[in-house]
Amino acid sequence: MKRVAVQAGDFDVAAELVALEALGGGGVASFTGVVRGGGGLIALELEHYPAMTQAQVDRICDEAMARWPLLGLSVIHRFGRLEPGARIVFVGTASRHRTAALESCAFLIDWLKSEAPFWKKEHFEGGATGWVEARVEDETKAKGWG
Amino acid sequence: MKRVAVQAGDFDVAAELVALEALGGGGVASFTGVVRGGGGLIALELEHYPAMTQAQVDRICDEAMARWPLLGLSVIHRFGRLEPGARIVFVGTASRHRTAALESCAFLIDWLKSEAPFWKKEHFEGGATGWVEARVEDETKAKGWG
Amino acid sequence: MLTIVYFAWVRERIGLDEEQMARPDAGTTIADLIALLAARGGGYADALGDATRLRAALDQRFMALDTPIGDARELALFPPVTGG
Amino acid sequence: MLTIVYFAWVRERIGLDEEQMARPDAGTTIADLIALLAARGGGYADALGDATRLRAALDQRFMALDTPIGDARELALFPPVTGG
Repeated sequence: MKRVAVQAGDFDVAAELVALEALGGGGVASFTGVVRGGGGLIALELEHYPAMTQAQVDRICDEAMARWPLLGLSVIHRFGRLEPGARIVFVGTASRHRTAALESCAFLIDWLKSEAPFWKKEHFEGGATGWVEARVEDETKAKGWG
Repeated sequence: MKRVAVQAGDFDVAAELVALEALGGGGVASFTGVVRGGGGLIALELEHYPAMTQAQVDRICDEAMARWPLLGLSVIHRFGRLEPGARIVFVGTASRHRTAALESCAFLIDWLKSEAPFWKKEHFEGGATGWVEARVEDETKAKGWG
Repeated sequence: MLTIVYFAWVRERIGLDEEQMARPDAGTTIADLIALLAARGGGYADALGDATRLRAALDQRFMALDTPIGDARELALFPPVTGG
Repeated sequence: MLTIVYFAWVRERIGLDEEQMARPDAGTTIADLIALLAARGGGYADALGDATRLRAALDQRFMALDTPIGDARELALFPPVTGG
């Protein structure tokens, strides 16, 4: 099972996890990213490169499936305007081996950070905006997987 | 937020994740262990040491909270008779840092495997039974966290 | 009195969940007590004959087998845990 | 023709989502083209003046800036990605 979705709408984490649990693998790991509030942030606007995004996320998933013995994975990434508390991204993996499930989950979220064509713009109270800068740490982390 | 439950009944993974997402940390990691079928297994029977279990799981959680900057965690471990496909254990962690969320999740599940007083007995078709042997690998993995 | 509790196949082989015994000398280690119990023979010997397969807790804390029992009130004997 | 697409602050500074230009020589690299576009001045200079801040994709694949454009149909220019 490989499920990749790039969408504006929210998603149902429970449904994703139930589908992964049903693969009978024994272990399901997940990571959900949520918009952090604070500092007067009123919204995060996620822009992406539609012609590229789905194919690129797909490629990252294939890479994970080649590296770890996974029974299935599910990756969902939202775009558009998201308020604090909203989910941005979900990664779920199922494997017979808990280490494979957890490691591939970490790998996928690291790679999405540095290899998926999304850009985040912050909107603050009072009208100020700013593009989130990529963190060198994120590129380094993704490269760390070799 | 620290939530520890040792119970016979099933649990609601979605409710646990929503509570962790609501802490506003930005990242929520989880691991769910499910009874694997196959080999004629009809049920897994989990015995535990009631006077010790809750306190011991609590201690493992405190250890995780001391090691990583977590906003919250939730650990649920079931006991009793569980059929293939049933959830056994859930670990969820929330942090501002995705690495902290994922690593502490891996730490908790590794430690539960080697430090929580549970024992698994397998029941097979035809009436055969057998206690699951601890894997040296699991003790080694837990010790790897130092 | 010292309460001894058994789990998993240790419990099954001995055929008891728990029992009480007169408190041993404070210097007696868990391993010493395991040897004493195993010497009862039968299920005890089956369960406790090979101490390398056993783990223990004193008053609900994991302890190495060479730990003296001291003034603990509860000793638990069991195989390596298999939770998670 | 070559389609050039822009994202994030590159798009905002240039004021265009995409544009077409005559196909350059196949040996022209992405960096060469960035320099050509930046030389237009104005928003182009603001957006593309410092190539070290830019990343690129050719036909929807990430490529280093010293890659020749070859026969690609679409070039995308953007800042480092910040997904996840």
